[in-house]
Amino acid sequence: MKKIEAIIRPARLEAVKEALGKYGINGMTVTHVTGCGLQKGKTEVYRGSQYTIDLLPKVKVEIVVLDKDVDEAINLILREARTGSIGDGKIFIYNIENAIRIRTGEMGEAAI
Amino acid sequence: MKKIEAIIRPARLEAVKEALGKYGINGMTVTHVTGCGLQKGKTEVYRGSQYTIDLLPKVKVEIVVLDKDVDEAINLILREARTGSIGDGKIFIYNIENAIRIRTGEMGEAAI
Amino acid sequence: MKKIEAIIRPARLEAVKEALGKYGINGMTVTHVTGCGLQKGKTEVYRGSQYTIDLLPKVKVEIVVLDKDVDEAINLILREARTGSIGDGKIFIYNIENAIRIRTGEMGEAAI
Amino acid sequence: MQISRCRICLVLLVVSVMLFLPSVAWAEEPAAAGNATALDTVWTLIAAFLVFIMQAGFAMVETGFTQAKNAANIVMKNLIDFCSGSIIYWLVGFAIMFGVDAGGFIGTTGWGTTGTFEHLGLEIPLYAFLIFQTVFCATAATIVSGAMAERTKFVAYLVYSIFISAVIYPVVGHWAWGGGWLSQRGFIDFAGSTVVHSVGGWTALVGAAMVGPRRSKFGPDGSVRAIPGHSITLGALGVFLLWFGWFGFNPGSTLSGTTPDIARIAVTTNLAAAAGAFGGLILPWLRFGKPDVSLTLNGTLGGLVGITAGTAAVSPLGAVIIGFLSACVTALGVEFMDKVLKVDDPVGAVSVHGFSGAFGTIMVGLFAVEGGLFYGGGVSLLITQLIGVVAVFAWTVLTAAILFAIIKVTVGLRVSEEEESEGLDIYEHGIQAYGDFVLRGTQVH
Amino acid sequence: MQISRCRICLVLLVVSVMLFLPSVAWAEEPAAAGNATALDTVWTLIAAFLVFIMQAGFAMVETGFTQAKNAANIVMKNLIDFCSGSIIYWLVGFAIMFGVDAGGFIGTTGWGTTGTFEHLGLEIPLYAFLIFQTVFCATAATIVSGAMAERTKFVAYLVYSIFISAVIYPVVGHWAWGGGWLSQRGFIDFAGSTVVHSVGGWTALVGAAMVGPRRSKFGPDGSVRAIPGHSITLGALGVFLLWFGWFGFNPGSTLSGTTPDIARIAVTTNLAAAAGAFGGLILPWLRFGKPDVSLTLNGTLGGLVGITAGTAAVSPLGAVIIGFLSACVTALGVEFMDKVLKVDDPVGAVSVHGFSGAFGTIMVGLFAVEGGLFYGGGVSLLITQLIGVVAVFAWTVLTAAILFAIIKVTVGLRVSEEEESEGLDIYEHGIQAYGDFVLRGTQVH
Amino acid sequence: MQISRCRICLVLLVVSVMLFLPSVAWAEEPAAAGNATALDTVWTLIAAFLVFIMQAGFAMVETGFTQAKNAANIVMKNLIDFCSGSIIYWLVGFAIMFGVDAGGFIGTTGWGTTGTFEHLGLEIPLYAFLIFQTVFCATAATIVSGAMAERTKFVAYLVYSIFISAVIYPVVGHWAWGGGWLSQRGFIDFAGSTVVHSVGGWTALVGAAMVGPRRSKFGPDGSVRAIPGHSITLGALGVFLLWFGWFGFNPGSTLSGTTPDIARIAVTTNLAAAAGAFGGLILPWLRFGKPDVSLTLNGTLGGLVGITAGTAAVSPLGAVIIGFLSACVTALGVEFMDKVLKVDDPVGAVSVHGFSGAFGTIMVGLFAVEGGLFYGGGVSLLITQLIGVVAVFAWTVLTAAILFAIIKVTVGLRVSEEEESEGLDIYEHGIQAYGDFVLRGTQVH
Ligand SMILES: Nc1ncnc2c1ncn2[C@@H]1O[C@H](COP(=O)(O)OP(=O)(O)O)[C@@H](O)[C@H]1O
Ligand SMILES: Nc1ncnc2c1ncn2[C@@H]1O[C@H](COP(=O)(O)OP(=O)(O)O)[C@@H](O)[C@H]1O
Ligand SMILES: Nc1ncnc2c1ncn2[C@@H]1O[C@H](COP(=O)(O)OP(=O)(O)O)[C@@H](O)[C@H]1O
Repeated sequence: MKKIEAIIRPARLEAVKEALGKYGINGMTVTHVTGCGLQKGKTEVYRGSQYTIDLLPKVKVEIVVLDKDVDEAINLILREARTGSIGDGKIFIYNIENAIRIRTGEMGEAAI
Repeated sequence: MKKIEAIIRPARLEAVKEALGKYGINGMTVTHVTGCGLQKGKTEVYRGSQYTIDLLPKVKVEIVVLDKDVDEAINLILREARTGSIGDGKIFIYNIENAIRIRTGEMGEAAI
Repeated sequence: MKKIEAIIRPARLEAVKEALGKYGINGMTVTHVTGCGLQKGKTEVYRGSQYTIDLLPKVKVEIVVLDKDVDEAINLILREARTGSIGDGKIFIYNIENAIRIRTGEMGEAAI
Repeated sequence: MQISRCRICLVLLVVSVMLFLPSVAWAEEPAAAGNATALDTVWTLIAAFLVFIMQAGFAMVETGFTQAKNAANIVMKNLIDFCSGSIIYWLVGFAIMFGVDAGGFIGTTGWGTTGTFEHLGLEIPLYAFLIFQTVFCATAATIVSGAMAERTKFVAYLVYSIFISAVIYPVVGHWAWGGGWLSQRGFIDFAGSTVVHSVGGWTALVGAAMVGPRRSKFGPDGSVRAIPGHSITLGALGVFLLWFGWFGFNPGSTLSGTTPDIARIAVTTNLAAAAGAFGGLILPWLRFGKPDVSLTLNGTLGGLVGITAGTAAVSPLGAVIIGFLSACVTALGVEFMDKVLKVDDPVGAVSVHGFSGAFGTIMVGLFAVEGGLFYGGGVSLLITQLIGVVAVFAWTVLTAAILFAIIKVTVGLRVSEEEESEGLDIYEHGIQAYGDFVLRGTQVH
Repeated sequence: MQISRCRICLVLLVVSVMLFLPSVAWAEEPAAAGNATALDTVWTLIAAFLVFIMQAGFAMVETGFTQAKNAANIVMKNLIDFCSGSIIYWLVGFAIMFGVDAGGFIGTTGWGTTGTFEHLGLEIPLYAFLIFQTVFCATAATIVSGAMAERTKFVAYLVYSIFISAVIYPVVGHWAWGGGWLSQRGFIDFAGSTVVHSVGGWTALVGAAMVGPRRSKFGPDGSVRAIPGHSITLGALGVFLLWFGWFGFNPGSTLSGTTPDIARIAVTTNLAAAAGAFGGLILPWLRFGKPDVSLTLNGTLGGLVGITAGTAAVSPLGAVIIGFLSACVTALGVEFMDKVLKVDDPVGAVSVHGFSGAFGTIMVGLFAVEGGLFYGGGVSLLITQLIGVVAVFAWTVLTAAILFAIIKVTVGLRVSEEEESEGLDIYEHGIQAYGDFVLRGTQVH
Repeated sequence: MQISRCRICLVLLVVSVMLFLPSVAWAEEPAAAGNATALDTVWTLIAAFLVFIMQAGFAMVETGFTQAKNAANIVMKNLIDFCSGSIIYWLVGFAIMFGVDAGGFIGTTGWGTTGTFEHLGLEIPLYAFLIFQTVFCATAATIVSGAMAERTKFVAYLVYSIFISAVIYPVVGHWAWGGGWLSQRGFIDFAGSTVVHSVGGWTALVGAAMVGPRRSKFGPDGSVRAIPGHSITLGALGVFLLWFGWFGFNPGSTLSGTTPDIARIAVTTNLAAAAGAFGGLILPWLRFGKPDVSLTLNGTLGGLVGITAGTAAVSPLGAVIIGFLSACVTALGVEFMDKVLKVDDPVGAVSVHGFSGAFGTIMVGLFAVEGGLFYGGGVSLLITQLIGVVAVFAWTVLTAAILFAIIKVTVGLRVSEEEESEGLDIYEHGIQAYGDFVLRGTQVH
């Protein structure tokens, strides 16, 4: 089992969710985060004083999938989340030791 | 050291926190997230147009614990977070390589 | 590649970000979380009834770095995030299996 | 000739007087009287408009003091009770309140606000009187939504709002203001501490008790849990709007802009509110160690409710004392509700409107410059005030209990557990009030 | 001697009469008339102030019904259209609307609100009339911002607001209220269902169509997506403020506080709004299964817009019917816009002000107690009302289309895709409206 | 006999005249005069109510322009300063301001607003005058909370608010409006650009300087950091409410609804505000490249403050110019405070009320149609205006400095570093203003 953690643009969330859903991945957890990186923040003036908004709104999508689904999930995310401009985000892959479904207590692959 | 990441119903947070506290686990980090999975979203009508609220509010509880406490912590979470209806959430277990207490610089088990 | 996850005081975020930036680490993802631990919550009275605010606002900073940068990043965070009072937070280190830049599809170290 | 000249003079003079006087005595005199009536009308209407904006004030206080997941539901209830009240009061309530009296108990004529209301001896147009009374009726009705907030079915509330505007409030109004037995007894409730606010407050008490507490309000051991509101800012805005509206509520109750009383009423109203804020500030500060914002806001309203009965009868100093004490009653009332009665009133409506309204009405018996005990007027007024307060309490509790019991067994009073936990907004209206914000979810404390 | 005594008596008497009468006939008669004029002035001014607060109402409704990322931009547009309107109307619009008539089409004198406006026969000061007309003009102007929200360039909107206040609205105003051809024909639009609201509504229709829908509003297959607003609470506050302001809008349009009509107008206004809320409550409830908060709020406004034309001409019952039906028109209009016209109007401005305004104006032909078809008045008034509605529609759509076309090719009408996606606040104003809150980001549904 | 007939005629005539005249001269004449007084009273009261709602406006602007963690504290301060002001002004301030003059400097009679105020020659009831003056006093007091926001102890603010209402403001008020030396000199400050707004503004300046900047406001190198507010929407609502209230502030300062001046005053007020918005829009747009929402809002207020002194004295065109320039003064003032004085004023209170108030007062010397330099009136009025502005500055700065110094060494002026960082709401009041929302935490920029 792997966790795919994708930091994407908020505007692409719906498309990513839909694509994954079509492929059969329905479970995910979504967090509203902010991030910085290569993407330049904006320097704005508020009441005559400059300030920089360098933490830009992103969405973190966490999907725990079976090892066999990792590649396809990544491909789908890459396809749907990409706009080609700086700031499209990252995908990080983590190993997961175990997963448990709280409702049933099922463990491992059955829990996802 | 393991990280237990539990995605639970917001309404169960207090009970989980209390149960863990009684057992001696006081440290945790809580994030307000949304999620989807087997639990059906709601299809509503806003001004005559249908829309689906499929990302439902959940709470992510992250607890870093010593290996020996993992099982008991999971049991407590399972007990308190379970309602038996779809949408109770998941627990994911990750390995942690190191932990550091910022205040003191302590590392490893001492930091938790 | 490692993920450094630092739970810090919101007021220290700017300093941490700046220090990392100076060192050359610009990429990070920031989440507004709440947490509890040794730091005592506040017991307040609202309309004559006591209540406890035990989940205090923290900021979670996630930085994926090359293995070689881990130590320096940790040092910088420790330096900037420390106030010496209880509640300064923790740093957790995770292993990362892979990273992908969505915009380009680059993988591994190139993606960071 | 001299005489005839004299006669001509006389004739000229009479004619000249005749020429002037018509335009003076028959036209001019009415012109001034007409202006006075016009000014009274303008005053009454503007006062009614100010009382109307109290609806916005109630909506903001009630939504601000409750949780974000129920915000749309609460403003919806506030809107709809005003709307159903406006229509029902025009059709039914006004006739019951101001129709020709039957037995000192109820009005019986003028359904649909038609027919003659000559017995009222109104100078201002009937419709000016109607709109002023409509917004008063709606004030009583809307008080209840806050006390029953976060767990009451929308349709149940809709039904309730019809009946309070049709019957419960108009009957009390008839007693005190429509020529009924209380007004005959000399009961003083100038602008409605009891007639409007206590009616709302007691109905709120019955409603909140019968719908039961929010699930997270009391621990299994009966301990009280705080459920803070989602926007103190909007709550404060609501209090300012209510205070603003009260300048219509009290001074407008003269129905006359030509009496200098309106100025003194404005002053007593304002001072009582200010003193009320201090009551709500100081008492909890002493008791709990910090100035409590929500109780200060409640105290301000408590002061306003308390002065409403005696606003035209007491001195500025009396107003300050009544306002301060009424706010203390409100603050203690909030604790009393939580800790003794164990009735869950999220916004303090029962304390503000019920307790402080009754208290303020009784205080008139002490502080009225004419007839008050402290001014040598003896106890007779005080007794009358007590009778009025008790009678209105009895009537309101009785009818409200019947009303909510019927609602309970028919359409049902309370939403499901799941709905309460996830919010009435999404279940009853398919909407989230703050769709773009990340919320803390539904917390159970 | 007796005679001379008599003479002395006479002289004394004449003198005494002279002494009294001057202060009675020459001073006193004007005193009463002066008081009447003063009261009319006070009434008109207070009404104008109430209409002013509708700007806050519009700002709250429009921002509440749209997304958080554009909140600052919308309140900014609401503020600026009032400001540019105030100045331009004073300089140009007032002269076009109320200057000496040319051909029944346009006023031609009094630029800068100077010179004589004696042809108006005003009792109240010209400046009282000006401020009242200014806030009316600004109401028409501000309607448009909601319909074009979340995608229109700020500078484009600024230009638009100048021209509607300078020309589009004043010409229609001249036709109906400034002695133009519609007023000569007996067209009844007492307070501006058509003159104010439809002008705003039709301009909004053209603007929304020409700027195009928000990118996420319609699916590629033409399916309609809901984009819920960011604060139902503020939206509801806005509706209360608008309703409050309408008590200036309608009763104030008498320009006279000395007519008893103002009371009845207040009642018809209030009943229509209340009935409108029920229209917006019940119709969607029946159709979609739940009481829709935003359509109930829209319905309330639809009821108010609908009654505005006939508020002084219809009975309270007529007002209830018009209010209810106007709200149904609003609710159906929202669907019609989305599903048939495919024009994206985030806040329902076209439905509320355009459709319900036209509908309410036509209803006067049926419900006017004097001249309405249902009261035996025949169809002549009805036909006049239809002509007025159509003529205003034609004029407004034409001029608005020209205006927006010119804006489009000059400064440009629409923001960039990136700006729309990330929010106009940050791009156009360098600010976030809710900097301390975690937002859900910019969602595409 | 003829003579006697004549006599009888005369007697009859006299009697008939006597019969009519009493009801004309002694009753009717007072009737019209009484109506005029009644209308003046109604006008003054309604104006006072409108000025009251400015408190809500201030609360919304100040909370909207500051951080969410301090929102409850700010609305609390706004509420409490009005309440303490209402009571203290009634007890002390009114006597100092309007009691019998001593040396042109201070009033000395009428403590507790009792005794005779015959020397004022008021037509309207004393209480109408009192409530109007009370809300003015409270306006001066509440200005300060914004400038000292986010770091001032609640109890310190409470003490401050008592003294400004008891002494600082009433003395200035006495000078200019209570028969003191400035009014004797011909100083024109019709509704209080200087008397009310500058007093508040200069006190705010001293307070903000003495409490020191928010910890995150200036970098170690003195660089200025922006700390954006938490709700532009509420800030904008506040501006609309203030503008609305200003229609009471300026036109109401006639204390008379029977003068046609009120219409012109309403127009100059409105035009200056509109022009002010453009000043706040255009100047920063040119300087920084984008229309700044918060400075546009400030500019609107700056325009209103600026016109307040001359609202009855200048032409509409003069009002537009004064409004526009006052807003530019406000916008430049904000930068001046930040970059030159290094005094942290989170909401721009000093610039809006202090700088623009002084500027507007001086402008009267140029633009007054009677006596202004630009209208051939020479420099004498201008000099008087300058003297007034300087004198009020000196008095206010001096007394405010003493007051805040005493507060500093007794109860303390500033909260702890931890409290400031985590928010005054939770530390001073045990509450979070937005408990259901996920906030961005406490950011240090
Ligand atoms: N090293 C990193 N660790 C964690 N998150 C990162 C890192 N680098 C980038 N991110 C996240 O990815 C987002 C996009 O990255 P950025 O470098 O701006 O653009 P791109 O990925 O297109 O090159 C950032 O806003 C941040 O949330
Ligand atoms: N594969 C997954 N990866 C990450 N989070 C998941 C996954 N599946 C479910 N979740 C989280 O768990 C929550 C509950 O899951 P769901 O499938 O709806 O119910 P249940 O766990 O009771 O079967 C979701 O809302 C989501 O936040
Ligand atoms: N075991 C843990 N697992 C996850 N997060 C923790 C844990 N312990 C502490 N934290 C996070 O670190 C924050 C600070 O911890 P705390 O124990 O209060 O202070 P300190 O780290 O200074 O000893 C907490 O608010 C919480 O967010």
